[in-house]
Amino acid sequence: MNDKNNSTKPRQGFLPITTNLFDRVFISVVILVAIHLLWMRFLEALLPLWIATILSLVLAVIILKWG
Amino acid sequence: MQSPRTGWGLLAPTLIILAITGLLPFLYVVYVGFFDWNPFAATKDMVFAGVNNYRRLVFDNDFLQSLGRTLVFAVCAVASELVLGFLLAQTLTKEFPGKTFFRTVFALPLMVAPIAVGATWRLLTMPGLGPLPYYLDKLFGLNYNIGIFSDQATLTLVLMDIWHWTPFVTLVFLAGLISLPKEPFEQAQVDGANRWQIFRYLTVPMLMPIILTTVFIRMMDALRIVDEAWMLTNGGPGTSTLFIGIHIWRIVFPKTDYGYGSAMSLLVLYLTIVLCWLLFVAITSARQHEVEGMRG
Amino acid sequence: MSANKHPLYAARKAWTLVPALVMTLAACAAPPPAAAPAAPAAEQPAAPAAEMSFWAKAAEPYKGVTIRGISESTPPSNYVKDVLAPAFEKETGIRVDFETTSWDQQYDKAIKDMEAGTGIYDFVYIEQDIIYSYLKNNYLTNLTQMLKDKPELASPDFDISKFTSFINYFKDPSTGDVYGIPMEAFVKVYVYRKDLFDDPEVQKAFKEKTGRDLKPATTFEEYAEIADFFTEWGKDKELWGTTVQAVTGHPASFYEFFETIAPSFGVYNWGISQDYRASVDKGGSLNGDKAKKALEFWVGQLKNAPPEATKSTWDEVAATFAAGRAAQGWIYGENVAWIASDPTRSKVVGKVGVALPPTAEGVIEEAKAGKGYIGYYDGGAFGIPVSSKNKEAALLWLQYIGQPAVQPEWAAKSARIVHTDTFNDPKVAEMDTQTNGYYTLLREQGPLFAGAPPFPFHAQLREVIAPFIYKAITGELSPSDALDQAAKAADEELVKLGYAK
Amino acid sequence: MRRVPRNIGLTVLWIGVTILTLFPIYWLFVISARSRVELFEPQRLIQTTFFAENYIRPLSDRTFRGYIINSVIIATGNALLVTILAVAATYALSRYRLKGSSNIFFWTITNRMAPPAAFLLPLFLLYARVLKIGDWKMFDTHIGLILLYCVFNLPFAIWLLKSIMDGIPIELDEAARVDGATTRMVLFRIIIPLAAPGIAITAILSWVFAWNEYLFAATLTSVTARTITTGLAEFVTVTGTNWGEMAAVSVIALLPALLFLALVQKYIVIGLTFGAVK
Repeated sequence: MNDKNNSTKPRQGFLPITTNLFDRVFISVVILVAIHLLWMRFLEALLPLWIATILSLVLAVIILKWG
Repeated sequence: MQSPRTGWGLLAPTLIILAITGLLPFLYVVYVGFFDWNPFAATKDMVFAGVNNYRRLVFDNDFLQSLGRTLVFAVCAVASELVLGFLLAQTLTKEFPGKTFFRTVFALPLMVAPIAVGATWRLLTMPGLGPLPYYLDKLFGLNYNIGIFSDQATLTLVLMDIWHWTPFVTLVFLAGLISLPKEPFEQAQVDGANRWQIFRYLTVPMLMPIILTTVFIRMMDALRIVDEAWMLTNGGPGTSTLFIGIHIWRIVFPKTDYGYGSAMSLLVLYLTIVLCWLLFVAITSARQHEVEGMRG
Repeated sequence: MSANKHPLYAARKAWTLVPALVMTLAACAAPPPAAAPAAPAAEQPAAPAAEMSFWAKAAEPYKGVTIRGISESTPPSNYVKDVLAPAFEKETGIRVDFETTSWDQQYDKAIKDMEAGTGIYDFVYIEQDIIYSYLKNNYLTNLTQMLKDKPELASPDFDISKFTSFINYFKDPSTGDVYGIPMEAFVKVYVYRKDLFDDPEVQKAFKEKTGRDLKPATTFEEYAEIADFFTEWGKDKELWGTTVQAVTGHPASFYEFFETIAPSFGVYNWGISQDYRASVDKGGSLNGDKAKKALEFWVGQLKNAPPEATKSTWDEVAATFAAGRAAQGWIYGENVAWIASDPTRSKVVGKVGVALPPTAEGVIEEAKAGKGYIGYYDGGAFGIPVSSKNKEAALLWLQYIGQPAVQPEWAAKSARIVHTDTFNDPKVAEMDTQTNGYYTLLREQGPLFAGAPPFPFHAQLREVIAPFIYKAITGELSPSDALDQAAKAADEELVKLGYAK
Repeated sequence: MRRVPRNIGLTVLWIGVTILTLFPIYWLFVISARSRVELFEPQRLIQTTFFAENYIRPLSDRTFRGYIINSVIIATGNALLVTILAVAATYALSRYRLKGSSNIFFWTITNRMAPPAAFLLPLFLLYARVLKIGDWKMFDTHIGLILLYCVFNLPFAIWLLKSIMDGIPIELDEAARVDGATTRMVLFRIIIPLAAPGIAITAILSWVFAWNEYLFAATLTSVTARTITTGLAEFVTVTGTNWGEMAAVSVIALLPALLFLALVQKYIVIGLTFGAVK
């Protein structure tokens, strides 16, 4: 096997399970959606939605890199 | 190890068909979910609405309640099916007169179309027409009317689902039980373990992957129940059995609120996928556990 | 371990069973060749020779064309499918593929087709209540215009003026042009058990109890009194005082309330005002006193109805009455005929009385003055979607089913009347006697009834209001609260849809 | 010593279970044998009369026989297609180290999860407007439904067959390969024979699911490819649900499935056993 990209290989990061790249993208998307929904329900009256977007994107990067 | 190209080749037709019939409509639904679109509104065109549909959704009590009662229904039904299925599967591992016959007949409900299941149960439970209300009243003096009492209607739906799907769960469990290795059980008996201990420390852990897989496949189907419930209760009495599948149906069909209905569908799909993904992860790690346990 | 010794190797036989099974099945299911001759040929309506040549001549260019239509599976539709379509094909060479399906499916599919402009259907069933939605979206072909534009397609025998007033519902109010050819029409009437009402003993018992003579109710007080009496009297006879079409989860209960009960209490057009407002403080009357009184009355009658009432759509209500389980009730006219005449489906053949529904004070006068109505005039028509690719052939077909020659037989088979002349037909007169005057009532009192209000948002608003009616039925909300909340929700929806400012 | 009475107890228990299982189906049959005037007789559990018209009318109706034939074609076509695709796919997922194969596996399964109502509009557009060649549309064709049913049957089949494939020792493949067998030979000589019971179960369950499907068939067919389950809905009309005929058609629709069940009951558990091991 000559994988060009190592990230598709399963690995153990700070997430409790072994993940590969797809898993981490999937988890990021799930969290992104969840944050937005909860934000709209509970926080949007106080803070605009784009804060949620930035927050979840940051989180996504963290997960993709170190998850 | 063979070349991945052959592997992809074998996989390709499946992926193509699912992409056309699954992914393409999904993308379209995602797209529509961002629009206000009802052909019978004053303006029949699609109007871009950003995340407004979702904003409405998280505050929509009808939707949230519907979600809640679907979850309650699915958990009740699947849990009962698991317990019943397990007990019945246990009995089927033993020999007794007529076993093959019973096992065959038992699988019958699996073969009935969901819409016919709903119709059958409706005939069974319809006040004035069905034997169930009649005999419950005659024998126990019980006023059974699923057109009036919401808890009875929910219970009837759970019973119907149990009737329809317990055979499936039983057969899967039976298959699992048969294929368990004999040695650990014999060893445990030699060691003087009682039945409960054997069940708790041997059977359950060894069956875990199967239990989880069954929960997985059953939850997935129970959460999107439509045909049976539609036929049996129409979501009534009141709105007490208006499961999410029927709720979406109402929004998309008679109300023709395509945008909102699409957003709602997606949110439900999202929740189902997350739930099933958690189960999936649990299954995978349970299997790994098992493999390691065998090796160790 | 070698493959052959695998314990499951023997089970391989299962695999070989599958194709064998499939073949067996296919053999079982296949129809015997040429087993089904065109049975309806014998029932073909006899048309004069001159007309036959018109159909054949006009259809010449469209020979071999297949037109496709969709409708609800009702007796009138099934008659079209089984009798008229084959007859038409025989005369013209135009094939009619007619899909009959359930009520919600036919809506859904026709709307999808017309909205997307796919042109699958060349004619669609238009129920009276949906026509305004279709017209708003320009789904339908203007038939008057088309007949004018293509005189060679106009049958000399087809005449709009021969239709009953029901055809007015399928005209564009502003131009008077026709968009649909009526194929069924009924009114929802008050039915009662004539045998019980005429029974001297029952009459005596009623007189003793109430001090009044037992006769069909004309007011709601009388109706309730009769219902109370029969519920009490029929306790051990499987008989109740009234039917109530009170299924929850299905629009049938919404319709019984808003199309039959509310109007006869004087609440018209669902209580929605001219400028599309529902609640009283905005100018509507959905939660007005009259509406609340009506809902209270109707829900109150549940105690006099058989236990299946809260699971009853229009189907079960008719079945209940046909089974002799109710002394009186409101029944859609298309059911009255079979309840009164078909012994394989009904236990009350010859025992059915038909009358105008009871009304609140002043409502009849308002209806006669054209300011109101006392119940529902229902029915449907066939129209041609703008997206159809075979409009000419479809136009011929619609005229074919609208011609006088086919009407009497069709009316006798499925209890629907759309031509004024059909009332005079001997077959219909005979049915009229059997139903104790349903057809006379339809003919003479028809104008007192009305179709659904001209809303382009019919189904949309119904779905918003209906859950509150369901909750009033189950007792979750009091009638008053239910209507207050319904009015509020209706107002919000109308704003959201963009109809109310 | 206790064994004999206890197992008799099991028989008694199963007699009870069987009665509970069969009663709703029995009642369906009872209703199918009743005329409309007999409907409101809940106290009569034993049906002595038989109102044959409920069966004769739909069976003598050409369109209805057509529905049955359509159902047979579609269910069979779909079951065969799904089985072939699933065998190939699960073999690939099980034997080749494909990038992200567990993700692909999960994705295929998610296709079964969607609440169908909202997806009918895009499917309708797809079938009526996009997938067409000249005048021919995918709408209202057998092939259309055969392909569409893959959406819910393929995930199920892949789920079932994947564990069966995993359960077949890889050493068998490798030994054959050493002897010079090609992929096709491995598949046909080793994998398919060994997985046969599981494959049969997959095919049968797919067939049953396809036979029973209602919503897609109702929306995406019109005249030529309508199936028997959509025919059931035709009995719910304004002039009275024709419960008798509806029940009769339900009974008729149940028969082929029953036949299947009787013929293959032996293999059901064996088939699932394989799948359940891992």
